[in-house]
Amino acid sequence: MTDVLRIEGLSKSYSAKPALFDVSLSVADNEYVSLLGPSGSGKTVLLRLIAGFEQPDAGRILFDGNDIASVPAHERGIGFVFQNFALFPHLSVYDNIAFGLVNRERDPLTDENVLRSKIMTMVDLVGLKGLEDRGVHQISGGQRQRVALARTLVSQPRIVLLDEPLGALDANLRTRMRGELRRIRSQLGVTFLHVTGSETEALAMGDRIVVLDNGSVGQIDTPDAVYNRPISPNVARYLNCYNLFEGAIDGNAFSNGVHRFPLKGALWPNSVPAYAIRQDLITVRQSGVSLADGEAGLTATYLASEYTGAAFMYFFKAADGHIVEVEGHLSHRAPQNLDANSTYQLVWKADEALVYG
Amino acid sequence: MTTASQSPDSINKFAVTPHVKSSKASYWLIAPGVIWMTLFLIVPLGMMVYVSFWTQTTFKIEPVLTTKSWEAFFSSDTYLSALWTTIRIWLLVLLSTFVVGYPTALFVGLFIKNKTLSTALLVLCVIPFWTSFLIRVLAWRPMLGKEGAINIILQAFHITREPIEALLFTELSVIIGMTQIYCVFMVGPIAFMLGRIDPNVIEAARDLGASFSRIFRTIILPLSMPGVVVGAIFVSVMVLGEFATAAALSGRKVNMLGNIIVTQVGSLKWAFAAVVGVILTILMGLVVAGFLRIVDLKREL
Amino acid sequence: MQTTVIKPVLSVYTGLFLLFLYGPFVVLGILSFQTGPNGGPQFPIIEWSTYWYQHVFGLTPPSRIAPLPIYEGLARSLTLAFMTMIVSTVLGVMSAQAFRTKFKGSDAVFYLIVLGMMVPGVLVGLGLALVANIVGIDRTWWGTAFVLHVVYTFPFAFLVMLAIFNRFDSSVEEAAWSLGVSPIKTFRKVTFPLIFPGVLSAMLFAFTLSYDEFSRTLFASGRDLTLPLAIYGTFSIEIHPNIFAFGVLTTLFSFSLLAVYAVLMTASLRRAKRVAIQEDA
Amino acid sequence: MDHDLQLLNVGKVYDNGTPAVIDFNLDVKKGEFIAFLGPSGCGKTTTLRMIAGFEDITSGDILIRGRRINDMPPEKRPTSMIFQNYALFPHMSVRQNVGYGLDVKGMAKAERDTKVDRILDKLGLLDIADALTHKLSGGQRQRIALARGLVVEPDILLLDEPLGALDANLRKAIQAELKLLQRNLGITFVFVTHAQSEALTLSDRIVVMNQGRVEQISAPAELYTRPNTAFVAQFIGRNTIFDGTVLDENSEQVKVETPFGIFTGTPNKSPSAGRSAKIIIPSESLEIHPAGSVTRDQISAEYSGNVLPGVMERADVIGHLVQMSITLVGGSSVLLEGHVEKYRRDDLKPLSDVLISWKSKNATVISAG
Repeated sequence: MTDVLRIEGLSKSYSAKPALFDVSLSVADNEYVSLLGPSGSGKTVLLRLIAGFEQPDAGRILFDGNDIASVPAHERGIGFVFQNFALFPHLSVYDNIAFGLVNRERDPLTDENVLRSKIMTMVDLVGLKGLEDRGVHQISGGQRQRVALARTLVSQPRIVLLDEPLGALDANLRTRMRGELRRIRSQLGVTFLHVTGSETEALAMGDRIVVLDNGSVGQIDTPDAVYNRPISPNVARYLNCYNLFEGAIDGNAFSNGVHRFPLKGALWPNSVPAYAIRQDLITVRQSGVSLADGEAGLTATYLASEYTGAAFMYFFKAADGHIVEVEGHLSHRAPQNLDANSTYQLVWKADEALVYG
Repeated sequence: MTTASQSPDSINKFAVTPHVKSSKASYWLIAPGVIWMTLFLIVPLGMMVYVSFWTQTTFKIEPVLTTKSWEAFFSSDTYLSALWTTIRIWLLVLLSTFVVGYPTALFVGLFIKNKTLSTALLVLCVIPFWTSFLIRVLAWRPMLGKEGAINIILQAFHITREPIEALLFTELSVIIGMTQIYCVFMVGPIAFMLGRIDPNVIEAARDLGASFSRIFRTIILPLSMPGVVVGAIFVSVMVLGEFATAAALSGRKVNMLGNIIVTQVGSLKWAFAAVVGVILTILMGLVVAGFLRIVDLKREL
Repeated sequence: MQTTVIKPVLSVYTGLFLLFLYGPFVVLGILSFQTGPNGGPQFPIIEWSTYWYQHVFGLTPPSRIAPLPIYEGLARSLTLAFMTMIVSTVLGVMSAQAFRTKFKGSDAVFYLIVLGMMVPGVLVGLGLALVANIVGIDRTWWGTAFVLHVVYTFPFAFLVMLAIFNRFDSSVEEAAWSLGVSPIKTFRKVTFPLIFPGVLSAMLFAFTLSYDEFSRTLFASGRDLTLPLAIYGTFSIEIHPNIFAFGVLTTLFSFSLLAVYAVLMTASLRRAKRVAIQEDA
Repeated sequence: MDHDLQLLNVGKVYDNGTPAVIDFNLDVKKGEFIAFLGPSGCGKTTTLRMIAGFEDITSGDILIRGRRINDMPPEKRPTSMIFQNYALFPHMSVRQNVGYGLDVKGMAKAERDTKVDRILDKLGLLDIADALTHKLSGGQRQRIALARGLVVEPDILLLDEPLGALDANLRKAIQAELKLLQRNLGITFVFVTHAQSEALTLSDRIVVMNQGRVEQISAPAELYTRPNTAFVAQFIGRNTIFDGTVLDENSEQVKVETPFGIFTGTPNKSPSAGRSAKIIIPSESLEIHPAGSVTRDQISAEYSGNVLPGVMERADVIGHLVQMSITLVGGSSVLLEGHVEKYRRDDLKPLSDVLISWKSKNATVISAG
């Protein structure tokens, strides 16, 4: 696989406040890369720099091997899908999709028949058949999303940047569009760089995930690797599914003064020591039962539960005041009857925890 | 369960996405406007200040610097009284346009929920502007005269026995005329600001137990203040520079600074007209600057 | 809210307010049908007639009352308003477009432009007359008066366009660029169609203001009078109902201009909704 | 009085004749957290606004603590409303906003300040008490609105999509705060939302509305596992629904004949034999078995005949969950969701033949129609 896009040492700040610092990454041909970051991590800035809507302070953006940092946006040949879709409100669905082909600077398409067939193929692909003549205010949010996609894809860019493309859709639609987006991409073989603030979306969609951490790259890896082995406590935090403890390595255990967890397995190098255990790997037992070999755990007071449908979440308060979250899924665990303000033993396998230090 | 991190990011999203086109383009785009305004606005005003210090002879001015014209202004009762008249009429018209216009603005901007109807009412207020300003002024003469419409109606309903002569060719007639001509400039901005008040804000105040008079005092009036100020700027600017209404409706009895300038120019007393012009400019500058301190005009757009 | 009481009271008030606004016009309209040439511009109506309308068009036998010197004035005023409209709208759009990016000195420039509508006509009129006198150029309605009209109307056009751009979602422009469309073509194909209703409003503003302007024109134009100056000229002599008749006629004329604007505006809005209408059909 | 809020046959018809809310009945106990859940336009916000007094009631009665309030203006009602856009007073500081309701009551300054400070402290707003509200973040504005509504000590707090304007990460955090706050205060909350996860997470009971009608009023777990209507089954969770006819019935199990076979499920609002019915199976109750490892008969015996052949279309691992799409014989597809530990990698191979099954107790049978 060749790299379509290569970013080297990209930095950008706004009035002395750094938004991106020394970001390097590469995106291969026909790859789906999702870019995960909490709000304020600089993910949208990165996308806008690649698209050419803004200029970097330092660094190189290589597209097909050429540095495009000084090329104006309209000459880059990079597609962009906006969070708010940014459809042309004065044009019909058909004209929105045709806009780029007809008006672009480089070899605009003038043959009506070729144009029509290209657009109709795209309309079919994104599932907008029969809506071509509608105004863009006469279609639903999901359909607008499809128009935005079709408009970009019809000019066959090598790479498409998507800025939280599903952010404006409601939850049910979002799940459905996730599948659609992947289907359309794989059918066209185009490269996607998809920015999202939702870990679920990033994990579901990317061949690889780039996690942005305060303007720098936190981790780049497959979804599986990022999810199971986040490289730093911060990356673990952004995944929203780890209980994190700060503390120090003390002999063969990790300790924060109140709790001690035995160490097993490798240590991840990190400047700030931390202990992370995934919420769904914890089991809840009656207190008083001692831990088996290879187990780690703590006693905690049960506070409340949350029921989110197929999954449920228990909240406990540990002795150090830490709120520990335990997640279960109806498919493999039945909900337990827990008494509020009673103490329980939370247990996990010591080798399933991630230790940073 | 973490406490909500205070993330201002959702607000700053716009701050992070400014338009980056080179500001060089901006300078090219703005240059013609700036040049135009400099040549035809700043230079003439500067010239006016300069000429006010020239020497005035009977029919000419000469570029010999002197403060004679200034001294003449400040030692003449006629001119000083014109200054006071201008200030007095300005304040009275400002007050009356506000008092007359606010309830209408309140009705149109806040009470009419139907957008078509409120637009229609505003259009109805604006329609008179498609008649020449001078004819609008003139139309007050048959209204206010001794045998004018108002006196006829008052007598027909036996409200007054004798015609009221004070209606025309007095300061009152000037103020009535100006109020009618300029009150729409008050109604428009106020109605606009009132229309922008989120109805939920008023509902929230009600929900907390506030009566209408309290809501008006604590919510509606403060929130419409920018509109009042913008309206006041419009009205002030126009009234302070007025001369036609005063001339037409007072029978040249009421002289504002504008009237003085017209007269002086008519008799080719350029330096003297320039002095009055500079004084009027200063007055205007003080008034507008004062209003702009209350409201940031740029932010209200 | 005791809307049950306040709303009716305010609606009655608004009715009275409209009466106050329109009262003089009604009177003016009535008196324009005064008999002539001996009927005066006041009540009572001696006899209803259309004499003064005929007088305006020069269809009455000559009398001691001179016809209004308006025809050339009207032509000049329309030409002047048209020129002003074009120039100030172009300047307004350009400047507002410039203001979309923050640039150094933008605050000063903003107030410089707004100053144009703030400074009373007598003052700029006087100032420019002085400049013209000293530099030694003739004052004309198409020269000195024209530039002052633009000084006056350009700020209005600028503010209208600024308000339009403030509500303009610029991501549609970025979308066009990312589709390979050049910035200039993007402006033509995307930005301009979307701001066009605003441009129309700016044009209407500029035209109306210029058409009716007279305090600037009074000092800055030379011997050739524009329409408002011609009317102003009649102030100093005795008033006859012919000026009322003329007022009624100009009002009607203004309404026809307004109708043209309304038609243009509807057409431009309809173009935006064109697809919607196809859908309904 | 145990009942804080009662809605008795409440109806609302707009001036143009369209019904907005039809025959709404609800009994809310003191301290309950109630959610009105439904798609936009279902009448949930209208109902909330009728309780607050901003909308007239066409028919029926609303009672707060036993007192009929139909004709009481909103400023007199013992309710506080939190608006979706917060509706903060833009020209006032945080402290002035929160103190407004107390000022209106004519409370003495000292007492007012104490109360305001106490609630600001409770919601973590003391640091920004003197800031103007438009400069603050969404989360802060949301809490100011809460403080303003709570400081007047209403009997009932009405919340109109209070989390709708927040971004996803913040929403999760505030959700938890809101729940704890409600528990601590013991005030009745009535909450409007269109997001099922919000309703499920926060409330004691959920009122699901559709087209002006109440579809179901249940606790979250019951609503999720035992939907009363097809609308609820489609709106909440990810359910597979088969249409069929009831073959026989007893109180425990119902047999339904569908185009895919004869299945059993647990009856809810049990339809009688011969009537058309729907059988509803939640995605996480579905099991997969790779074809070849077991026979259909073996599974059929274990799962009371609830088994179907299909082809694995796609399996996505999302964190610790697997979402699968399985195509059935007729071409329709079924969604499955399960914890990743339940499956071997080989089970998830695309285009492999699988059998899917479910336990009768996990499927719900409702009357169709």
